[in-house]
Amino acid sequence: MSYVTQGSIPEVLEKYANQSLEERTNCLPAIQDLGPPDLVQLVKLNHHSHKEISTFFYITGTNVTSSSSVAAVLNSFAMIISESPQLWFGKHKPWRVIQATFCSYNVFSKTDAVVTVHIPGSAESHMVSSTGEKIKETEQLWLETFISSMIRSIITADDDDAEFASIVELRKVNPLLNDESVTLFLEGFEALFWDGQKTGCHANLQLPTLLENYLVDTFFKVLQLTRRFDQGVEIVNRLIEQDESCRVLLAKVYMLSNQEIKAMDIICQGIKINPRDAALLTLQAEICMGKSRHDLAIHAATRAVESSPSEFKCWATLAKIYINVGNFEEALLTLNSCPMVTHKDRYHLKRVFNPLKQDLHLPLPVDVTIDEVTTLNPADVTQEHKTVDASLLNLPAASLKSTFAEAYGLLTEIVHKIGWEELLRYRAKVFVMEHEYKKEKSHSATSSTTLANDATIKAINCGNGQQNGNAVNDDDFRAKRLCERWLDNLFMLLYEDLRVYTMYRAEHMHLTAQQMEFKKTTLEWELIGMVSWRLKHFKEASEAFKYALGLRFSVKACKKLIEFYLNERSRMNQPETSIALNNLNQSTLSIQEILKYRSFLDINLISNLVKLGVWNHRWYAEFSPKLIESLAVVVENGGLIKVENEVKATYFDSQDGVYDLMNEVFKFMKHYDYPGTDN
Amino acid sequence: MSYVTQGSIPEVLEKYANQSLEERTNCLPAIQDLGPPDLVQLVKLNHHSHKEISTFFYITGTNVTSSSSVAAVLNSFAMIISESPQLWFGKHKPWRVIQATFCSYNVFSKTDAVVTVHIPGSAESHMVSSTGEKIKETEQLWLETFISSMIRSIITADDDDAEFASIVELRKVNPLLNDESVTLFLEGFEALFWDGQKTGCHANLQLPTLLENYLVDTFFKVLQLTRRFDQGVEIVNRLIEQDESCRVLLAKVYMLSNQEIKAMDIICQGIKINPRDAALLTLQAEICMGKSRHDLAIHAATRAVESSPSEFKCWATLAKIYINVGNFEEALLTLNSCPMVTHKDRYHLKRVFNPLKQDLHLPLPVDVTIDEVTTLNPADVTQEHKTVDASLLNLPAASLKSTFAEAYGLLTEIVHKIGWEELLRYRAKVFVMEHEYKKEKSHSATSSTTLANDATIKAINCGNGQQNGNAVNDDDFRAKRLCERWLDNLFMLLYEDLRVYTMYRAEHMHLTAQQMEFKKTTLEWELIGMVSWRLKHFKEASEAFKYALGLRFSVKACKKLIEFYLNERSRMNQPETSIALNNLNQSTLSIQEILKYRSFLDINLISNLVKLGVWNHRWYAEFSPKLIESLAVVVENGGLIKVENEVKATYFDSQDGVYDLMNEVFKFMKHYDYPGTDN
Amino acid sequence: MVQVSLTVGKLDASLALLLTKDHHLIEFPTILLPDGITAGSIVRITCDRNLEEEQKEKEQFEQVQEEIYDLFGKNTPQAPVLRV
Amino acid sequence: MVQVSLTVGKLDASLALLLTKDHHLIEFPTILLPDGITAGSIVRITCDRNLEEEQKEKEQFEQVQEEIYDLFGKNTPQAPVLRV
Repeated sequence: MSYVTQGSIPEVLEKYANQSLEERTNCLPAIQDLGPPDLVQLVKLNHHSHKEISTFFYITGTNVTSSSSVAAVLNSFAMIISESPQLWFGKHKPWRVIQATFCSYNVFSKTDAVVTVHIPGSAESHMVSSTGEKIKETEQLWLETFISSMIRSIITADDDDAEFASIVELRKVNPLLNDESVTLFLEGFEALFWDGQKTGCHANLQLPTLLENYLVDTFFKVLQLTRRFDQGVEIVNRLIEQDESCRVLLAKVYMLSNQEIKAMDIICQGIKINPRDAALLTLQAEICMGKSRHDLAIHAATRAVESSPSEFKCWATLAKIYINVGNFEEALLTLNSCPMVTHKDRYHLKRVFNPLKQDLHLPLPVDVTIDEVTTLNPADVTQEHKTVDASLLNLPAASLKSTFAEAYGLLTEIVHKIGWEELLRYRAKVFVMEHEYKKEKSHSATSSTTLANDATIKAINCGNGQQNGNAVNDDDFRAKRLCERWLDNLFMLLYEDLRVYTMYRAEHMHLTAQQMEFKKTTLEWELIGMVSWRLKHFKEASEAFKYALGLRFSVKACKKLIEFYLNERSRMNQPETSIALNNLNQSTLSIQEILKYRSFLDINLISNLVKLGVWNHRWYAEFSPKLIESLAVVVENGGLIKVENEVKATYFDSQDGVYDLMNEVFKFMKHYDYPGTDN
Repeated sequence: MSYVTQGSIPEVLEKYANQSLEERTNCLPAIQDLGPPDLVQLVKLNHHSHKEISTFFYITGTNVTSSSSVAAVLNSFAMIISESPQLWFGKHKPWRVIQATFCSYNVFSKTDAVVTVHIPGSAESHMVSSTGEKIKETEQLWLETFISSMIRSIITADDDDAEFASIVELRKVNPLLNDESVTLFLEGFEALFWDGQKTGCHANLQLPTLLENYLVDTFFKVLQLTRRFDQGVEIVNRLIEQDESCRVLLAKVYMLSNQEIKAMDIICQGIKINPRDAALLTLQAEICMGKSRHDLAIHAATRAVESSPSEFKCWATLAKIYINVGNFEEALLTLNSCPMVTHKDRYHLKRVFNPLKQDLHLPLPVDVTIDEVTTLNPADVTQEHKTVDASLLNLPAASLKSTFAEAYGLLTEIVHKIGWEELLRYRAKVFVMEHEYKKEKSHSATSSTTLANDATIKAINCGNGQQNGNAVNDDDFRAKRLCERWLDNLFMLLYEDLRVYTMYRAEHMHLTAQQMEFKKTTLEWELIGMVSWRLKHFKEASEAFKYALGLRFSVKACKKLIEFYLNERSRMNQPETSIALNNLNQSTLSIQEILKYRSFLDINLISNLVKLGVWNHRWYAEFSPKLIESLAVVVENGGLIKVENEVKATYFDSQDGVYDLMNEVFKFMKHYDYPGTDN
Repeated sequence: MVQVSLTVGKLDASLALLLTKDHHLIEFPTILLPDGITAGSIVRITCDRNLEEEQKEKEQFEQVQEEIYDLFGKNTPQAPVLRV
Repeated sequence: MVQVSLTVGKLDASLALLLTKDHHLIEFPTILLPDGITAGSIVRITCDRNLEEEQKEKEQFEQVQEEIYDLFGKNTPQAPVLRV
């Protein structure tokens, strides 16, 4: 959305003049990551009462290319607030913005850029170091500031983890609305590439590297959203000239643009030059896996692990391949060797200080509304939290992070394929069990490893329970491994998830058979959906999310349903001529049935994406790469005209602004020539 | 001292009634060690003004054997305060103590014993758990409380580290003044021995064990002070019947009572039974070392290390032997393998809360005084701290703790023997140096080890500086070790100590040659003494301490001088017929010179011990095992009558109470039949 | 080739503390110790480079790489994609 | 006796990461690796118990113990202590 209304600007009232700016300055020395989001501070004069107040809010996606471009943004905010009386804590106030300030953190040089406009009057700008000293503004520093701001905007755009306890006084703007910004970003990426480590990296990595960091992640995301792949290839080719190891970036650009053969060509070239390039080997393994050549994938992945044994990604890929080929023993052994990242938190946008609730001005944007989405009462959600079944709410697997969450995903994949009983059998086969160990009295396990617990994990359904592990021959002892403590813990979490899921399914079957009503809240359905999802019961999860949405809107359920429909959509595009209705059911669909199912998926995708867009808009977020990419899938398959008509048919006449909102996305896709936008 | 005056009871005014008791209760759940010192709380009524106040102080050494014995102690405190108007914040107040409460923490059961007497009236007592619940009093719990209190008293009696920032509102009483208490302690030790681990252990040990913990330490100290060795032997023999590993305790009792042959007999027996008993092997090594049979000592110590490779003591003993025989390469390698204890703090007595300075009532005991000691002005000491040479004050080696301090001691022993240049040469020979390492680019050192630093440590005197380590053959690389990071750090600290010491000696020589005056404060002399002491220049250290005491009294200098004289005294008792004047000077002393020197040492020991006693008394501490043991050395060698006469000659006539104070120590020694008390 | 004689000082399920004659304390994976070892045992550890195996591995690796390239890295006729 | 073939995955000054064929990741002291080893090398590690050496050690230890006992553990005439 390129237009802004008073209703789409959240504000926080400052307790004293310049509070937010002072608190920001106090934060600067301690910043260890990408820094706080950009800040807008406004000084507002009531020209009737002559009272002066100051407010602030956070923003991402502004193109912080120079002081004059920032001044223009500040002027436009000032105009919107000043142009008509603002609804301010229940009353209309004739505010006039007389001064506005913008701050943006530069992660490369650890400086803060500050632009202030006086209205009427001139703009001034300066930069400060993290210790508060004034620094001379240079073009280089402005470029770094722009790139830093772009990274923050792109990296945090669809931050699901931050849903609760997140900043509400934040506007998210699409930073890719004009070609100049994109061009400037790509130029800046190339110039600052060698400093990319300073931007940090995803929580799955121990440390940022030249080839894996937030700057590189942002580069790929920008290419994907703007489809400027050719330009990306040119840039990366220039980087390769300076450093051969950059070849992996080229392969990744080709992968993004669906040029798999070119990608593999580059990968093979690179591996010839450095047969221990773990990144290329892992990528190669993933492609082979996608082509169902697991034999070749194992070779590549094993060499990757041997080349970079302290990197989680290499091990996880190898484990994944073993799971795919059904070699669960090796899968568990490989999982057990995964080097976990224990100390890192994911980057989130953080406040510079916590405002009081009563100082928050959070207007309701009235230009775009869908009643059930826009007017969702937070009190109802809070009430559900109070009455929710505690066993559902506190499932510890739900809060797993980074490498632990990924390892858990691999474990649930195994259990989904073979069941809990079989998993326990494999576990007892490869790991030293407690009861075996007690015979070896002189030993004691070291702190990072442990003995697989005999007692605490039992069969989920007591009836099915058979004694596990007792059949193991004593002579096998030395051949077995000690289980890493974290992995042993994941088995415990898996047990708890399975217990809750099994109980829920039993209840579901019972109620369905008796044709009785479910008495669950949206939150409970959401949680049931999430545990089903973790256990890879996607169909069951999608049903739960649908129940959840049947009672009230839930952004979590909405996003998960979109993910489900997209997965189903891509399954329907598989080159195999036979597509089963779901993974478990072996009967295949006819072409007619496939067509009908696709159409069902498209309609549901569109309706959920529209709701997601309206929800984002209500919370001042006009930028969601996920929404754009998801809609692009539907457009690519069905053509833009069909999608536009679908949205129009439902929303155009109702004057609720929904079509206008979605039209901004359509325009964005047309501008960047997304496939399917030409018909 | 068995008598107490108003002047020897410090008090803290409570802000509100029972403040100290409430704060104590708050502390209980968090106690992880031997707990806070025993507490006495008094409720005092001014029978003229009818004003009521309450006060408290800490105490160690009370025999907390039962509620009635504690009640008697409380009554006697009440009587002393009530018997005449008390000088209270500048005015004489006719206080009457109407209630008194005593608390003592039981580390075995984690309970607090509380006894309250009402005056006039009855006594009542109860016990509470760490969560504040009332617990039934039992004989067992009272025994545990008594033993806990005894451990705290003995372990903390001569706590040098706590000199600054320590509790001043604390009375230290000798807990061994009557035979019944000693008997009860020995019985209690035997009964609670198997729970000894609960009492914690010295900071040099990773974890308390059955054979090494504070209970066992206290047992040995009590035996030593009361000379009840025969009873100790009986008790330990009964323990051995239950657990063979207790044999090491028997050997230690024999060592304490100077029965080295019996000790060795037990040690050899024990090693035959368990040839991997590291404690016995280490003790054996120490004895062999004392007998200058380093060849045998190395055998025993090596086996000890092989038997318990994660124990610091074993490694340190082996390193010490290598130093003694001049095998500095092996000494450094052994030192480098020492497993350090990083996480532990030494046990200190801690307040239950920090009182305000103006609420402290710290009377001056006027019954025993030596002017320079008793009336030392704390403001003068504070002033010295403000003007002190910072390079002296902040020498980091001064704050080394536990195993790091011990390892540093071994390193300074090497440097004392061979000098810095040679030490650097050995270091370059056994450890991988930075410049060697840079050739091996593919490698990187792990976090706990490091490359010996080439640049930062240079020769102390630049003139003498020769390039170290460059002569090393590249082929040696793999034969060398990586230096542990902590050891590399000790080299840095040693360099700083040596630099300061060398500067001071150069200044000293210059001033002495020019017959100029030293312009240093006592604190500066103290610090010069300490750095000299750390570097094993004891003679130079003693001179500095004498300079320090020449300007004003300093308890630190006084204690260190006592230590120095004791070491010299024991050197004069060596069986060798030839005793050198000091370690460096090779000319030997005649018998006449030895006799003269001994007499000099005795007189100086007595005079410093008297001052230490008076200082302790001024700060309400009537119990110092160090004072008793040091005086016992003089008495053993010269006879009690001579020592008594010496004290009498100087102090008897002056009515300053000094002779009475020392006479308490003489009476203690006579009571327990210390050698030399019979003549 | 490296060959050393070491004394087992301490032994737990995953790590053993071994000692050289010149007092080097080495953490060694228990899994590589033979059966029946206890604290106090003396072990001989030999470590040498296996160049033959390295060569074999290298050849196998190159062969697999060639196969992957031929299969997925060259522009060969594509399988038809289902478009309805 | 244990004999295994391992691939060197990573190598630093004190620790190497070795990998078995079945994906066991083992931390191994670099000091025990032969010269010239780099990441990617394959090594063969042999570990066996040295009973002969153990016996020799045991005998030597017992002999030293006997000597210590004879010297310092039995009541023999004492060297005179200097008392003046």
